[in-house]
Amino acid sequence: MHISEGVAPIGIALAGAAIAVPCIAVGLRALRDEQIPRAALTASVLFVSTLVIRLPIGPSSVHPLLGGLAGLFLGWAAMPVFLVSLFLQALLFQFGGITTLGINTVVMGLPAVLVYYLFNGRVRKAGAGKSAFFWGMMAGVTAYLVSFVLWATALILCGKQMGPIVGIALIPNIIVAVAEGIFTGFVAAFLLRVYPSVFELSAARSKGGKR
Amino acid sequence: MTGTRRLVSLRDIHFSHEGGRSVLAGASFDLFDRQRIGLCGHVGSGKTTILHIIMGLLRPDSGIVEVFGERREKEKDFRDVRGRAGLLFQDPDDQLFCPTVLEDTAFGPLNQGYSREEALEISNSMLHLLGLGGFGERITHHLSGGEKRLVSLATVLAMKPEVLLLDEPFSGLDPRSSERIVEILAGLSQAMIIVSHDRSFLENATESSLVVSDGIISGQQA
Amino acid sequence: MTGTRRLVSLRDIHFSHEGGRSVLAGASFDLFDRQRIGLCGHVGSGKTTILHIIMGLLRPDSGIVEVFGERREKEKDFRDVRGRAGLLFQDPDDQLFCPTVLEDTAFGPLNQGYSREEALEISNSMLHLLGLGGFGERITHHLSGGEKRLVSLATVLAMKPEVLLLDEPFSGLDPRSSERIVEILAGLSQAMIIVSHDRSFLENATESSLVVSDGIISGQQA
Amino acid sequence: MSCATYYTGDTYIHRLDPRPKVVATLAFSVLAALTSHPGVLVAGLILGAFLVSLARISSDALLKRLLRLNIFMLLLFILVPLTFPGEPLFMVGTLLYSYEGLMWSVIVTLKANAIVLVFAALMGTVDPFVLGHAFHHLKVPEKLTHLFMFTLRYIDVLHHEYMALIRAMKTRGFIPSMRIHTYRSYAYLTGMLIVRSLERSERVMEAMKCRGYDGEFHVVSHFHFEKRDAIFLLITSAVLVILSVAIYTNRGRLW
Repeated sequence: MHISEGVAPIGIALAGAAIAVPCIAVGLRALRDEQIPRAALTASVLFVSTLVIRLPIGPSSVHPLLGGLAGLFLGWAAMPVFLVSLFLQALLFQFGGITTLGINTVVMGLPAVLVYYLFNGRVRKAGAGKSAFFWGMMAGVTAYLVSFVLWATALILCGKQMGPIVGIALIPNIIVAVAEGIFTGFVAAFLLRVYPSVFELSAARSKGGKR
Repeated sequence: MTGTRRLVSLRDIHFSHEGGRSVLAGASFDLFDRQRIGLCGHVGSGKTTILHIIMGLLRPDSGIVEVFGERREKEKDFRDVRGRAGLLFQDPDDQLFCPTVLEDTAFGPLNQGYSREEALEISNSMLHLLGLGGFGERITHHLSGGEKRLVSLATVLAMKPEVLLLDEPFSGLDPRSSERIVEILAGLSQAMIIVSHDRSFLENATESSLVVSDGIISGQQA
Repeated sequence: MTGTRRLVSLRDIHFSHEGGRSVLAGASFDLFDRQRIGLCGHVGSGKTTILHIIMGLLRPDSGIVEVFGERREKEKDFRDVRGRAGLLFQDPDDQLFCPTVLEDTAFGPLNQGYSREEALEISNSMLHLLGLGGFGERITHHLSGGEKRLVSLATVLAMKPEVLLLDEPFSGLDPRSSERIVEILAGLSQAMIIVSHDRSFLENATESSLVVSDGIISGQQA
Repeated sequence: MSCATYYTGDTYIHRLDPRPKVVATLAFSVLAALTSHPGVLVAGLILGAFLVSLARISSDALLKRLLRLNIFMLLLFILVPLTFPGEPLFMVGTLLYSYEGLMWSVIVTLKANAIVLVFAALMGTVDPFVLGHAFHHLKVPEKLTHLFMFTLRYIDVLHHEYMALIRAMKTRGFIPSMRIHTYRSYAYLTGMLIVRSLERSERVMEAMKCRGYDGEFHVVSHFHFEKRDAIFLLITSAVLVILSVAIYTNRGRLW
């Protein structure tokens, strides 16, 4: 989900960047130097998975966005991680774009941060099994839908005439949100069983955040 | 012991890597029903490549690949092969990806169309057969190297393959685990190709062995 | 050839993994000046663990670690060790984390306090020494497996270590690359510990080899 | 992952110092986002096409990307004029297709294509790692630069791990379909990759420590600002100034 290059007038592009920059700064501050390899490896996984995995929906298929998943264990670090990931997508594949980088980082990153505060604790307490899946799913659906709302808002701010595009996108995106949720639920359940400490990483991070 | 049905037949296979380095240059060989063949050769000689060509994971530049009596060329032709031949990868970490041993073993049967209950039952009985009875709920990622190798073998056998392709099943294992695997293999009825750079184990586990070198397969031995 | 200065001494080391699985149970051994020792053993026997304990990347549950004549216990004690002992990791992708070969080779010397010019000069001459003269500007992740291993070795040697700890330096390499590494190692003057599950290469590269099994180190051979 | 960027060439554009290229791309993008003047945007498009041809970028790969971009633009052309108030060009059922809406879509399309062409010609011709170095010299926050470099370094490694696992899944008869089994399997695959990369990050940190890492990361690369870079900077600045003046003097006018 991204705003295409060229769509955002300069005011909206700058507003997007103005929101993104302080959030990215908070994310970077939370990241201690020795945690950079960890954040980067996570960014690489998210980057590769979003590009290569296609979840089948009916006759078609979609790429997962993984905003909810990233949020669950990255917290504020999700902001710089998505900035890097989106910049690479623009650079290597021309998804999104340079003028809309700020907006797109906000669209993807802020819901991830939100999900961290809403669901990280719940997933940690869930214990392996059905409830881990449930809270993971909630994280996936929530992040996806909030991203959609931010995307739609940004698009309409770019021009009221974009309304119909948002309208057309609404129903498919609700379906995709469910797919994203199921996928995120399974990943969360997997991680909680195999490597539960992953959900503690970012707690450790904010504790030792100040250098 | 060798049967008369030809399961695998490679004819004049040429294969080079993307970079252009030639690996196979006219390799040919046959595997018959109930036959157990060992393939040995150095690292990089193309042993693994041969197994991957049989499974359709790599396409040869030229040559004929026949599996289960039919010529296989396109991705679609190999779907049937993959349901009927089992490949054990060299590194169990490339093969195992589910949280628990039971789920990993059930993955193949689920792909073959069994229901979840049936698949879990097949897995359980396969784990028992390999002496991994209590392993079902163990977290795969936390197993030791030898245990992972055994579980990989279980995931392959759970699909009841007609042919087994085993890539370095003994490498790096302690003697006990290696012997355990030789024992298990001896108890199976399938035809198999075992790739290894360790001739002594190959001789224990197979009837004849071939050498892969300079891009060809040679030297059938009794 | 063996000198009299004791570089590394482990005494009665016990170590278990987080999960509780015991790996080392009373392992002891010494490395003297100019000595070249091979450690062999099966996957999971604890060979890598021993190297990581010497470097202070893992702390033993009990036992005494002495490196360069001093007892090492805390993180701080090992800073000095890491500047003077060079560890070659099993997977070059763990070791080569910089974008270009030259940067990766210069990383160590820069941390040792050399200026940028000096560090680059050290790196360049080290690359030349290993026959990697033109490699400086190459992007690390585009290298082949054998090239990556050689570059990893260059990054370690660039720090002019007094002791080399090599973890499976031959694994996964074709015979030519392995021989190249044996040759390079033969030309070095440092004491070294080489870990490998492949006895034949170990015998080429070391004077004596020890076996790690059941948590202890045994069987000094001539 | 063998991503198709265009940095492998050896043209005048490729040889330029990456720093002025980054700055020029940013300045141009802001300028293009700033204006709605079709004349200026057409000039920008021509500039982009000129740079792309100077860099001899393979037209196949570039066209594929432009196509993807313009499919979205096509959607704009179909939908936007139907709701944009203005003079009707023609009717679609009861809806009117407005001239103003059409013009708006034209402008957005011109903007997008101009920016993408310049971006491809200037940023796409820098090796991404070199770009990381350029960021360092352009005073991008250090942690962000390192995050960028490390991410880039491990994308290929992760992609290989993914390929190995997906290949094993295939050999065990996995064919993706609209079943919960498919979702679960892909999720496990992703989960496994996450676990393995977290473990790898520990090993990378250990390797860094072994080589004396003490919290500081030294960047070695150095760029040489040469005469051709000065000429490039001069010409680009001139073009950007001319475009700015054109934008300023033509405010509110269409041509």
